[in-house]
Amino acid sequence: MSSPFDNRLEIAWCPGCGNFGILNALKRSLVSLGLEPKQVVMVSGIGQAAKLPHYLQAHVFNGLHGRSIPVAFAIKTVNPNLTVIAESGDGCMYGEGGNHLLHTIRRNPNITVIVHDNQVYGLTKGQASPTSDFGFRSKIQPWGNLSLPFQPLSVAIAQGASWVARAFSGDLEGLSKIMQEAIAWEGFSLVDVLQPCVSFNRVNTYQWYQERVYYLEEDYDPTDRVSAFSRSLEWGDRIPLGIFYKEEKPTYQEKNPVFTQKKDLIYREIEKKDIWEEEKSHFI
Amino acid sequence: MSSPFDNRLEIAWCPGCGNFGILNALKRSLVSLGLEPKQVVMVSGIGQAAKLPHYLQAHVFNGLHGRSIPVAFAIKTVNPNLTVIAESGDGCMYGEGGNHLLHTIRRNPNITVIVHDNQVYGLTKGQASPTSDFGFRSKIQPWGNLSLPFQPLSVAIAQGASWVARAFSGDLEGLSKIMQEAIAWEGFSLVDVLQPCVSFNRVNTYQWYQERVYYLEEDYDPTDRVSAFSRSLEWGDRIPLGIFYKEEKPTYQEKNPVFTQKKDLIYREIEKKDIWEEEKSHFI
Amino acid sequence: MVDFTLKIGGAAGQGVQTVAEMLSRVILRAGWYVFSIEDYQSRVRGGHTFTQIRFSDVPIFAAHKKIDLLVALNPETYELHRGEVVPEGIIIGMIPSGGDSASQEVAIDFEGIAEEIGNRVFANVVAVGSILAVLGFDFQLAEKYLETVFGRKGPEIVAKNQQALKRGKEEITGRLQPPFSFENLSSQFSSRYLMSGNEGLGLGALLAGCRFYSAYPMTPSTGIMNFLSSRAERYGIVVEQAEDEVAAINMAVGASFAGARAMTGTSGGGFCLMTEGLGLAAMTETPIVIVDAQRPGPSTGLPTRTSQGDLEFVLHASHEEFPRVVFAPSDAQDAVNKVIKAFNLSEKYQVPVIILSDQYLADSRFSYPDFKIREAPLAPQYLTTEKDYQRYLITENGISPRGIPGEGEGLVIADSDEHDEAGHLTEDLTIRVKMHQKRMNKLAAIRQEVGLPLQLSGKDLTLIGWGSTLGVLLEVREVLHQEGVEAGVLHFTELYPLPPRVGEILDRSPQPVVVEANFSGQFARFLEGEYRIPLKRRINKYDGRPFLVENLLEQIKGVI
Amino acid sequence: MVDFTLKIGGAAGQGVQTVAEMLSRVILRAGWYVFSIEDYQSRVRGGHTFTQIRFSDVPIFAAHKKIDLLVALNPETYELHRGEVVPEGIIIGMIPSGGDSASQEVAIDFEGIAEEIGNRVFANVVAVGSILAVLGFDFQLAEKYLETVFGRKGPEIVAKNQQALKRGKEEITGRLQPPFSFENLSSQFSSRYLMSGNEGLGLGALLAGCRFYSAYPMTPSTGIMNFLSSRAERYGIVVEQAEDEVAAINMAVGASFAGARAMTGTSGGGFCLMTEGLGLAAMTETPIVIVDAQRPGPSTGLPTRTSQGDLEFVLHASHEEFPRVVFAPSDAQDAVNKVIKAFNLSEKYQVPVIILSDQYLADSRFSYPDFKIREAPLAPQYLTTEKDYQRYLITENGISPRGIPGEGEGLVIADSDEHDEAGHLTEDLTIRVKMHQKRMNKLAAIRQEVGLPLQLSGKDLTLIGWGSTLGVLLEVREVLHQEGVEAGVLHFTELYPLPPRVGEILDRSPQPVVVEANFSGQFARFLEGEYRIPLKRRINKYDGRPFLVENLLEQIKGVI
Ligand SMILES: Cc1ncc(C[n+]2csc(CCOP(=O)(O)OP(=O)(O)O)c2C)c(N)n1
Ligand SMILES: Cc1ncc(C[n+]2csc(CCOP(=O)(O)OP(=O)(O)O)c2C)c(N)n1
Ligand code: SF4
Ligand code: SF4
Ligand SMILES: [Mg+2]
Ligand SMILES: [Mg+2]
Repeated sequence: MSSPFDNRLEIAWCPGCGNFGILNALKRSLVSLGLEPKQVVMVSGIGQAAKLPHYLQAHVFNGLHGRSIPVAFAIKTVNPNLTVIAESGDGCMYGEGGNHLLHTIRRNPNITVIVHDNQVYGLTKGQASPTSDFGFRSKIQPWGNLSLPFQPLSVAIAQGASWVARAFSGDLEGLSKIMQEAIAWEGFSLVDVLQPCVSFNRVNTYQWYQERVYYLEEDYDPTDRVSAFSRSLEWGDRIPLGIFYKEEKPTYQEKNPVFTQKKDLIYREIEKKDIWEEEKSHFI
Repeated sequence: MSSPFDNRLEIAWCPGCGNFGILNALKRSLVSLGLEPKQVVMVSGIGQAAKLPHYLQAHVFNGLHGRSIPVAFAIKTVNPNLTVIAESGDGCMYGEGGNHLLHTIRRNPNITVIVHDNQVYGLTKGQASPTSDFGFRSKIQPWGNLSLPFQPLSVAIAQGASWVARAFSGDLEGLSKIMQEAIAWEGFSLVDVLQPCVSFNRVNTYQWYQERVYYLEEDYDPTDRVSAFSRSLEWGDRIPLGIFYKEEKPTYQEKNPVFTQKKDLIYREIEKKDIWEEEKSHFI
Repeated sequence: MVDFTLKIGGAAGQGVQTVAEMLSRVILRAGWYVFSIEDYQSRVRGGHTFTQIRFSDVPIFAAHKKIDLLVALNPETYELHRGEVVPEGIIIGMIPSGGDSASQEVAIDFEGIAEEIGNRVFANVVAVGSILAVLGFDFQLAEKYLETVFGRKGPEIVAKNQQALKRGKEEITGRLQPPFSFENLSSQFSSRYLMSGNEGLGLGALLAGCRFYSAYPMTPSTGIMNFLSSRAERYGIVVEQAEDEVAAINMAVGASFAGARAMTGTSGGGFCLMTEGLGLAAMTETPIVIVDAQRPGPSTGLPTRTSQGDLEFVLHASHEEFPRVVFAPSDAQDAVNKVIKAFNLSEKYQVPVIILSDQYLADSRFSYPDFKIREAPLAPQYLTTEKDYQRYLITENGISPRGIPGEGEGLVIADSDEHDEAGHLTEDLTIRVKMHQKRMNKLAAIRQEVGLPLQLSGKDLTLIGWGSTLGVLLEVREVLHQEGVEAGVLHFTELYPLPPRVGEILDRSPQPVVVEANFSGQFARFLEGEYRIPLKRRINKYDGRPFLVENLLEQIKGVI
Repeated sequence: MVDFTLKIGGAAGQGVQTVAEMLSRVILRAGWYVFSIEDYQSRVRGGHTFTQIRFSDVPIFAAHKKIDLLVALNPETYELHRGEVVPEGIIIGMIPSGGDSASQEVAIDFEGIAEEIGNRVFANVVAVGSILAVLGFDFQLAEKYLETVFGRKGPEIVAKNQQALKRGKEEITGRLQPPFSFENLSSQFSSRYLMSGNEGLGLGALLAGCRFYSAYPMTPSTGIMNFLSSRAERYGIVVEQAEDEVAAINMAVGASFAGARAMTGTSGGGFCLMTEGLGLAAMTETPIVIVDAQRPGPSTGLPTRTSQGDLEFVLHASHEEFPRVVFAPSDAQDAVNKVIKAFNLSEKYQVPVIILSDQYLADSRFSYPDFKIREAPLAPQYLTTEKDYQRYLITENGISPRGIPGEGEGLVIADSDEHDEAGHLTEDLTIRVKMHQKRMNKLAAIRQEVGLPLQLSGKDLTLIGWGSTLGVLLEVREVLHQEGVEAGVLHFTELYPLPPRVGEILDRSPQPVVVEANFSGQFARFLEGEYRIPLKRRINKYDGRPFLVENLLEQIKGVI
């Protein structure tokens, strides 16, 4: 299935990596949403996941490890006409960038954050990531990871994120649907995507996930914060997928008086003649 | 009431500040726990709250804004005999230092984190802090704070913190009790202390808090994570105080094989003669 | 020439700055030139703080050590500063019983009087009344001032304030042989301008077309954010308080990538956290302006004091190499112009520009007979992209035409990794070499746009300085002149890259003495490295206080 | 003298490094000297990666451009590198049908053969078999190696591997007129040592008594953490993966405050995030060692390549001024010694020490006839405190006796603000001045402990370099000598503060040429600034690849 979002850059991921599923689902959802490449800005950090923006047609800001979210927030703020998606790995988003996730949720900008959650640091060759299971072994944790896993969904729900979901890169259909809804959502949306890393994560494999994942029930109510929290804790033999929580709240753009007063894109209004004339009196 | 923790440094807080209550309660709990100054290390960041360690007798590491928790973690790890308390303001702990809070919870070191939560940046003169109410006005937010407040308790519970409480600096008795239990707890404990700032927070005053705070019911069960989460969301007309959540888990020290193998304090074992003799064969 | 210095001291929270603000404004409107400095501690209430206001009938840009009038809002001020008062000087305010100063003293309980009027808040206006009376100023301007400031609070408040003013005046009448009677220099409101360094930096951004300011509060840079916030709604600027400095600079880079002129501001510790983002701006060739408002360190140091200690750090901050521009404005007016020029160079060359401020510049207030805005903001330099747009096209002058997402048909691809012309990450080492050259070569062109240092000749010695020390150097030069010493001044505000010909200028500068507010003479070392000439005579100050005219004079005499 | 270079290339994930590891070890154990470099991309599978192994009967510390034997694990390797093979060279492995190289070629499908044996994993051992056969090495050592490495996996696995080795050998037998027959230089296992730069840095920490290593993974520094983790349980070292670099350095500072020798490691981008913590260590006078493993930037740049581009940054990193030490080891053995010395100076003077590594040093493997550990770890310098202990006591030499919490009766009070002798924050400007002087004055004493650069004379020119370039400079000097040019070498590994007398040494160095792996000659500029002598002849490389002997020779001829 070819799409206007296809491009021809050589993909540097390992054959069989779960990232391919994420790339395909993303392209699919962008097409479904009727978007054109020039309307979409992909912002990423550094890591295997963070290479994704280069593998589709879109504007790209491939910035620093851990720092995609503040960049995405600012781009969306400056040009609300653009569809802005921040995506990167679990190390990038939850480790180095954890603080930005926490605080950007509070602003509720209309951006989507997609996390390739392979529970490992891929690009740096296999260290435990924030979401690695307790006991996960690596070269620098030969005794096994001593930390309990970061809880992306629970934390996002706790912080009052307006839209929170988990998906699985092995289910193209389900993943595309969730992504599509996330991108369409007016406000901050987080999609944590379970993504097998065939090179470094020998624990959380395709099979491991496949044996455990299931979708939240049809009648699950994603507007109840407490039950969303409760379900977000479920992890182990059964791992729920789907939209855990949503709550409509004013977006950053809607809250900021600058945008209610200025109608054009803010960056276009550079030439303010006579600001000095207006300002003078304050300094006399 | 004089105590071995009293010292004579001039206190640079504003008269009437809620910080005094926190200082008094802390000294009281340290005495109640039978601790001596030389057993206690106070670690802080930068801010009004962060000056506290200078106002009592203890070891002090008054480090960088936002960075008290990693320092405290390391001190405790190197010398488990010490009682290590990280304390600082809401801006310090939840703003600049948010990421350290998130990840230190995962390690579960046996330290206590006390946050002077005055819902404002005191030392820098009144900007909104992460916990400021939506709409809070300041010189740099004349239009009112656009972000929803950070949820310290909910986030800590979501991350699986082993002990989480909220207290009020206006209730010396209650605060001391909570602090005492927090410090005695084996594992990571977080105390968010509601603290009026008489100079910059005209919203969340003593009276404002006093009208709203109440203690969790006697029969409240702090071992149920979901109900702890649910209660942690309560904020507005009624604000619960007390121990929201506790769960015993192995501490960092208990998990790290270095400590199960080495019995003395690790820093004391500097002189390893013949390491090179042991190592040589690996390089031949 | 009239040259008068008054110092108002008190505890933090007592209103020293309110008194100073009102007084400066009134004196200014009476046609005088005003220069003031702020000294405060890292606390909110208590302790000790003061403002020192100097006024004159000629322009002045430096502070003196000697005080003509000391206004003590609390007794501690008297204890701490009476030694600085000249013999013919006056002290008023909270004088401990039986003050023993050699000066004329008038004990006044400003707060007591204010309470009599009905509220302690009037104490500041009482003090202003007394001060104006001591100085012999006409009260009309002060009354007018109260009307404009308190007008919207209703006539009653205005009346109370005017009463306070009068009561303050009455405390002086008869109790002091008023040695002063400064008149209004012009009969109507003059058009003198009064501006702090932080206001200048903010105003510069405003005039340059800044549309996005993200920062984390940090003294002494916070005033810039205060200023821009106060103008944000009016002019359509997004001012966002970030969760930390890392976010602040990444937001600014993102905003600029999207097309908005963006700035951030901080102090040294925050700048540390921004260094990675600085490199990001450089690698992605995204324009950005960063203010580093210096204070003494290392680390937290003295958070409310002044320093010129970050020079070498900002010259080399962030790993590896890239072109950058570093400016250090000398005063408020220069700050306005330097920030506009910073935005212009940043936009034109797609490089980060760093503005070095310091607490002395940030908080001091400078007055001007006329305010000269010499720099004009550059029109936006981004183009409307075509389909095959390449963000990092290799061009002859090293500048790749910049597109922004959404303006045109092209895709804008930026990458912090080494990249090809399209912007995609590459490991091709030939492309790497070309891209690195392309970036680095911009420096040569920028060098041509940098202004020369201010040069004033003097055969006996040359005072070399940079940034906020201009005013004191100029005044010291004049004093030396009166004493028969011909001192030249060579003062830099555009520090990096240095413009061509500076070497020659240095070569013909007699007896250079480098004056700077840091321990080891960073600027001297920088010049030594660039031009391989020894600059062994140095005056360094690192106690966190600004250079005062008398002290600097003494130090100069010590090295020549 | 034997001097042989072989290059093994393939896609990431194919096992290039496994082949290289085994081969190096076997050649080493046969009594030869080995030097190898690694070249890899920022990806996990695919793309292209190679290891280049050079061996000789005399010590060698640099890489050549010319290849004697090319081992192609995939066809791309052949395409990319056959041009580098000398005419009398050999190419084996995946040669595209009808290879057209002038060299002798033997097409071998290592993976195909491995599959015949039962599993593709044996392909690497097959390759080793073929290579050893080409070189004419005795197979005993290789068989022994397989036994030790695979022994614990059972005899069957050992047998399979030995079969693979043999099959590899058989592929050569008869198909190539073996031009080589390198013999074992000693009949039994030799005591040659083989060590990578990262292992050297880790081992140095181990020997220095490092008890706490906190870091965030970042190429090319991660190998240090891998090494220390592998030793952590055995020797009782806490190795903690931090959530970010800010946490990493703050943890290290905290650990050191509590009494443990602490280190952290990162690369440029992570070092940026550590700069604030660096200042914290300096202000609190907490010993700490930081490794910055350089790679090309700015920003993310080329994450797996080499550079010497961070020098000026680390010299000035963090705002304001404080004493620091900067070392840049030349090779693995030097790394061990430099890290020990770093810990010692850090502990003695209570200052941060920065070790500049780079990808070339980190990943290269160096061999030694004997391993010299010259530095001995200093005994712990903290004292048992008394009741009235003052952490920042002002002493004559600037060093305040250090206490740690829990050892003694005293309280240890450390502060990032300016502080008094007790450690409490102060705004007293007189104390500030004293404390700043106390800190800065330590630099003079440290300077006396810094080693002189390595000096080798040569009347025609002087090659000046620092850090990881020592090996190539030494070899180039020898080649020049053979060509009748007398080149001196002046090589620095202890960069800051520079020891006394360097100026004189420079003055008498004929025709200096500064060689470094960055764009603008940072070390040259540093020396120019310190000694005000012009160093205009510079050789700079910034394509991310290490200096190779032949290229550097050519470049030198270009500038002299
Ligand atoms: C400041 C900084 N620290 C560290 C790195 C090194 N680094 C690059 S990618 C990465 C981790 C990648 O893990 P993750 O984000 O989970 O992405 P994945 O490769 O697993 O997709 C790290 C630590 C960096 N580039 N920048
Ligand atoms: C890296 C850095 N950024 C900013 C600052 C400036 N700063 C000092 S205290 C403070 C905020 C204080 O607020 P909070 O932590 O809530 O403490 P409070 O004063 O309210 O007790 C800030 C922003 C700093 N010291 N370091
Ligand atoms: S290392 Fe893991 S995450 Fe990265 S591309 Fe390979 S399989 Fe995917
Ligand atoms: S500013 Fe607020 S928090 Fe700080 S000391 Fe004063 S009242 Fe307390
Ligand atoms: Mg990952
Ligand atoms: Mg606060």
